[in-house]
Amino acid sequence: MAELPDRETCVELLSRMSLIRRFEEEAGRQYQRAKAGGFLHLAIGEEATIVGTTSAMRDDDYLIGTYRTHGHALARGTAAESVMAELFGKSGGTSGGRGGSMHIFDAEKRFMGGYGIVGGNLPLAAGFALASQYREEDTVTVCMFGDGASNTGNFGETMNLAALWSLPVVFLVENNLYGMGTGIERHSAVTDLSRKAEGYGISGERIDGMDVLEVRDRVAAHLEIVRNEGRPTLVEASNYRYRGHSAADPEIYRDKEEVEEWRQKDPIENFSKRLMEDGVLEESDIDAIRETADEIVIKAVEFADNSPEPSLESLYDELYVVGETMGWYAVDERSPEPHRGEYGKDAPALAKELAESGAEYSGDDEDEDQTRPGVRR
Amino acid sequence: MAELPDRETCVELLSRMSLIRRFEEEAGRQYQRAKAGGFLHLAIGEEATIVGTTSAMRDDDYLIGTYRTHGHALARGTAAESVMAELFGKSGGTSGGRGGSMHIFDAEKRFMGGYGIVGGNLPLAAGFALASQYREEDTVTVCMFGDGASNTGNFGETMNLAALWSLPVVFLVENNLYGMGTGIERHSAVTDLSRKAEGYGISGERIDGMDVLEVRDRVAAHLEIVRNEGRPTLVEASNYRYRGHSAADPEIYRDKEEVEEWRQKDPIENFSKRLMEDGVLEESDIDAIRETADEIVIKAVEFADNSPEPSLESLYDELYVVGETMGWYAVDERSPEPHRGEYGKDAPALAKELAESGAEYSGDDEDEDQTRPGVRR
Amino acid sequence: MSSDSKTGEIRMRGALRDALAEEMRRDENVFIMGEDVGVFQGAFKVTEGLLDEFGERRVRDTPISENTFVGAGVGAAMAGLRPVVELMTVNFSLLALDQIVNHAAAIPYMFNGHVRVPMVIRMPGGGGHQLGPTHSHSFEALYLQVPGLLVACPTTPADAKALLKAAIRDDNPVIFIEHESLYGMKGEVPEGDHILRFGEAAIRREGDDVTIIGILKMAHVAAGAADTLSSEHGIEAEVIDPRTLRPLDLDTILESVRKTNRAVIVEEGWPHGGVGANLSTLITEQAFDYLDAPVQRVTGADVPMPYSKRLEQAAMPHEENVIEAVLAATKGAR
Amino acid sequence: MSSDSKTGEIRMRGALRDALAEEMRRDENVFIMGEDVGVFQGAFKVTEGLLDEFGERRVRDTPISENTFVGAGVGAAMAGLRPVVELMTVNFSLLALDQIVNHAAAIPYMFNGHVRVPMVIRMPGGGGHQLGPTHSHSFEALYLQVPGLLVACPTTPADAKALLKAAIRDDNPVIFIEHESLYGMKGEVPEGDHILRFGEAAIRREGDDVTIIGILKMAHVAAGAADTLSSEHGIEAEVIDPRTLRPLDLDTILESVRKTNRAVIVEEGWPHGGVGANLSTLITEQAFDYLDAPVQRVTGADVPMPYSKRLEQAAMPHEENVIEAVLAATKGAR
Ligand SMILES: Cc1ncc(C[n+]2csc(CCOP(=O)(O)OP(=O)(O)O)c2C)c(N)n1
Ligand SMILES: Cc1ncc(C[n+]2csc(CCOP(=O)(O)OP(=O)(O)O)c2C)c(N)n1
Ligand SMILES: [Mg+2]
Ligand SMILES: [Mg+2]
Repeated sequence: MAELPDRETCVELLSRMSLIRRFEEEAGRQYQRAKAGGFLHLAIGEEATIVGTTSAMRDDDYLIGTYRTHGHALARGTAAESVMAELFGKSGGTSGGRGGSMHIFDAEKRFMGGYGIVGGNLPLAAGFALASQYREEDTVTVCMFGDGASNTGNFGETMNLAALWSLPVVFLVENNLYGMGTGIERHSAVTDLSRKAEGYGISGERIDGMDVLEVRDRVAAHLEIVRNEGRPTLVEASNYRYRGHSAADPEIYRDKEEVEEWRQKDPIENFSKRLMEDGVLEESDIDAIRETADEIVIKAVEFADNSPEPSLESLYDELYVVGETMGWYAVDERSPEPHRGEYGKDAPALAKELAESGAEYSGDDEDEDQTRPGVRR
Repeated sequence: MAELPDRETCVELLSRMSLIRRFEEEAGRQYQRAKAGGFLHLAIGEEATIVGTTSAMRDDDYLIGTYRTHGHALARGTAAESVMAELFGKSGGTSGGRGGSMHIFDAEKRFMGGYGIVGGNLPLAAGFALASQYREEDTVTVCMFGDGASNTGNFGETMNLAALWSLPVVFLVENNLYGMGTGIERHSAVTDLSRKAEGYGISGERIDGMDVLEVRDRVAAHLEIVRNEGRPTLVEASNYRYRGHSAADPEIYRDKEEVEEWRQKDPIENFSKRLMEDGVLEESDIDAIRETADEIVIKAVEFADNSPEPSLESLYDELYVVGETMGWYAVDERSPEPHRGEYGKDAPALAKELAESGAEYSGDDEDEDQTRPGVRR
Repeated sequence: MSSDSKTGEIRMRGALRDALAEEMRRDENVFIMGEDVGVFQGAFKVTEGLLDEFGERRVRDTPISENTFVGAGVGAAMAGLRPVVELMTVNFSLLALDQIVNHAAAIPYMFNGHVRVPMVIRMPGGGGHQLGPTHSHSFEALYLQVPGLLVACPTTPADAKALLKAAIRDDNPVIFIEHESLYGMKGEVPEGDHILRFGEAAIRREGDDVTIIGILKMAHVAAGAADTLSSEHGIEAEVIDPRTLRPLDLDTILESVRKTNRAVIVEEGWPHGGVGANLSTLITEQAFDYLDAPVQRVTGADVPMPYSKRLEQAAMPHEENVIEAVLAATKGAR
Repeated sequence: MSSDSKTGEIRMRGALRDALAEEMRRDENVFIMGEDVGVFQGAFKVTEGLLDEFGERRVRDTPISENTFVGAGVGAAMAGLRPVVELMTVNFSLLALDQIVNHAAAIPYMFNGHVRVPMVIRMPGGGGHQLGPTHSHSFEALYLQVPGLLVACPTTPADAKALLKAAIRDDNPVIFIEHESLYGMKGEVPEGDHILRFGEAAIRREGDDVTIIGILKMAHVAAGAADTLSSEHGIEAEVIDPRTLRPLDLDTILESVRKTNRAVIVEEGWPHGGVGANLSTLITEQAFDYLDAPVQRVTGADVPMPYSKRLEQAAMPHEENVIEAVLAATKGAR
């Protein structure tokens, strides 16, 4: 069992995890109310992996993740308000509402983004690391991805490239045992993912992704190796998501017992317990931390609620940089003018129905006769 | 050292290797004369890997290769005439001149093709094997690819899929130390390719790809494992190509000495020597084998020379099967009518220039003023 | 088979499922693979129940390895099976494009017909559910370019079923594009084993004033606009649904345009080089003298699809846009 | 720098090389990566000598991992470098399309301009060298569809150099398409540091009778046909080279068409949904009343490119095809 760090650090770790937990629960609630749209992939249960990792990183290290990265941004220090506003599709969001839940981004915190394409972030991570190496900086990139992503072509290609070029990356697999509804034994020939890059010359280590201290210690060790020896490593953090793959997941692919078992390993509860057992914190401290998280999240919702919608006129903004080398960019005349549509009319109903329709990507309306559905809004 | 098989088999092995060698040399010559166009990737030096492998296969096993597969087709029993005619782009070619050197195909011999996209053949191999498994046949697929191909995303994806589904494939890396002009230490983090699929659960074996008997024995053993245990394996045959990557390769990336060293391991000469030393064949037998190869190849050139050009009218043939489910297919009116152009006018000059221009894909004319090149033919 | 089958009307996803199930029962060589098609019952529930009926041999969950499982489908097809491969959405098909274009489409031609690739690649696409820039693409225009492929884009449950059955029996590689917003749409599906040939457009509504051609969800937007045009503007639109883009039933379209002298094309994809650009060109080339006005296009906006509901709606075509385009096309006429 | 630099006229490949070298000297953040760009000196010798001058840090041979090294370029660009990534040919770019479309093109927009992707992806394409169905694609039409990308297709050494320099300095992701048959073409290249802005077409020849627009190698076929049309048919064609397809200088094209009242577009790619279809539509939409005849297109044949020299030539457009199309377009006029 990893040793406890100083009190301040312990409080920080617990606070971050609590914030993520609280944020995710609230995001789920707001999604049910159709304030947030699209997909919502929650990381509840995976907080120790996230926070343990970021707490070991330097501010100037790069972090990149998947579509399940509200927590990663929060852990990195992005304001809960901006993340929530992004989920609400508001102009105060991290990407002004352009990206949504799957595409959170905060360059200032060197959180280089969440990405909707499974495995798509691995080559990007190699690129950040290449930039560090190229500029002879000692910054390290941490690239987090799922067990399912380890089956993508990008995994093998990127491992080889990173090892070949000695790129400073810690590849961190968040092995939560499932890629959507497919269990790891049904998607990966080798289920010990820490070994999966061996053929590419990257050895790995499996760690307990439910134990924030172990994650912190081991990731720190890996960052150290990478930073000093200038070669990539692989960490497999085994953890679990308590919720469905996305907010709309009937979870027919796993037993309630399995979920229960993993709930016993809850990263926040267990860490809290240990802190109390070891006399670092008292019950009241923990309550205070929880309350702080609560306040932050409530404020975040308030902020997101009040943040203005992006203006219709902004539709084409930021698509291109127009400058010396490209003097103009004409919006094609055939492109629809920003269309007000019947915006907002039945938004909550639609999102709710989406959430309830019981399939990740299911987007139909089971209650509505759609012989001629016309425009769905 | 592997034991010698019976005389007949020895003759067969030597004959096939000699035929390939002779065929490839002639193909090179015909390419210089611009009878063959496009790229020409010769397998001279790699004959033992090819013949050793095919001689261990059953007729109903599937073989698939790369763009360097004249020899693979010949080893599988495809007539030299059809292969040469394909290089000549003639209607008597394996694909009626449609595919050319990089895309030889002979379904009858279960040679499932050469493919121009590096790594593109790996998923196809998984598909053939899946068909065998699906139909509960005990046929095995042998998938041959290069060291360079082991860096493609397809490699990792296919290894995982094959291992996960226990597909009956022998993956055989022809490691000739280079992917085009890039040496293996410069392209692959792990240079022992037999280990490269370990992370996917496929163990491998490195064999001497210059020794036809070792290849034959070891591939036979792997076929056995795959056929009986229904799981994929990996074989790395280390060999060498004596010629450039393609017919137009200045070979600035390697020393003459290295080539010389490998020439000492010539698969045909060494096997011939051994057969003579062991008293299986006499010098005259070997001469006879060489002469037979010579005759076959000369006939092949004759055949290819005399084989008619595909007719202009055949341009759209075989693009689609028109049948019950698709009643018609209209060639778009904008498509050019088959165009006689100035066909043949300066074909030899162009091809020669291509061959001499010193780069794999180089297609320009160093002698011609091309300020306005117009149509190049 | 489908849970909807007793109601007379069934949903698009049920119709697709019925097509799959019926073809799998008919032909042992037909099988399904894709991500989460089995245990999870399909990301959009199109394959619901199929694992139970047909077992793991014929309903295969794949790892997230798009290029490889599509390529394995190509190989299996070359070896005589008839795979139906599902890509979870069209967005991820970019990862498999090498196997689709350089392999599936090219192989029959480059091997001179000595081998065929009888496979179907199903993939839902389109926007409208706030899935943002990586999950909302419409790639019909990309696929219709490629010789060697067939491209279907069904818009009703009946068509979806009949076209999918045709696709499975066809010996060419078929790109079968579904629209995520249409899975829940209900419609009559005739009993029995119906096949719809590729290359036969449907005239959804007759009219003399203008021809409106809509693809996928936009077929329905077009139909809605036509109703409004009739009731509010006295304009009678002929509404055509091409149903397949390769082959394309240009004859039916041209016949209509020669009658109406005006055409409007509605698609969800990007404006540059889109389905509309292709159709507009083909119509103009072949019916130039019949056109009283340039063909009008209504397309999605020239941006990666934004997540924000407001911006997303702004980026997608609506009935109002179609009506506006029709009014522009018919201006001189009234 | 280039071996041609003393002759006054230099070849396209030398001009490209000069652009790369000059930009690398100018800006330490510019670097090159791709398969065989270093030790092998480039598959087409465009990068010849660069490894010697700039070393392994800035001239990087990559493994055959298209999606990953393009993606690494995207990442490096996001982190502030200016990568020039070479894909050995456009055919292999299908393997990298996910990084190009779902990442490079989408990232600046989806992250609301908080990050940019200043990178260039160079790739030669086209047919004519008997490389067969997997090695002869023309994908201009595919790339021009995608919002977020710029697309260049230079046709002369001078333009190639000036456009590549612009591309490297531009803050948007640029698809830079070269044609394999043009690398050896010679031409004057002005001394000094010239930049050609994206979105400015060139009028290669003036004429009143018809506007011919040709892309890449077909720009030259168009020019050749124009000469013949003048000398043998008394038809004076205005020849326009768009030079970039995104942004597209439609104004210059429209101005010409409003004068000539006729247009012919020549491209090597497939006919369905091609560059020609897009241009034809844009021209017709915006100059309908000026057109005396439908816009004509000359395209490659609707087949995967066959290997046989005879069939390959049959599948590609030639001057004769352009002349025929112009005669068809100008029929009524004479
Ligand atoms: C290339 C690609 N294929 C498929 C999908 C659909 N999809 C989204 S998440 C997911 C599962 C990913 O599993 P894993 O990598 O384990 O991450 P987790 O969701 O468990 O965090 C799939 C298949 C996608 N987004 N991208
Ligand atoms: C996907 C792809 N990328 C690049 C190329 C260009 N190319 C052709 S052969 C080759 C080298 C392949 O090396 P290897 O796999 O070792 O095979 P070998 O030529 O040595 O037999 C390259 C890069 C290609 N054909 N396909
Ligand atoms: Mg997972
Ligand atoms: Mg090699």
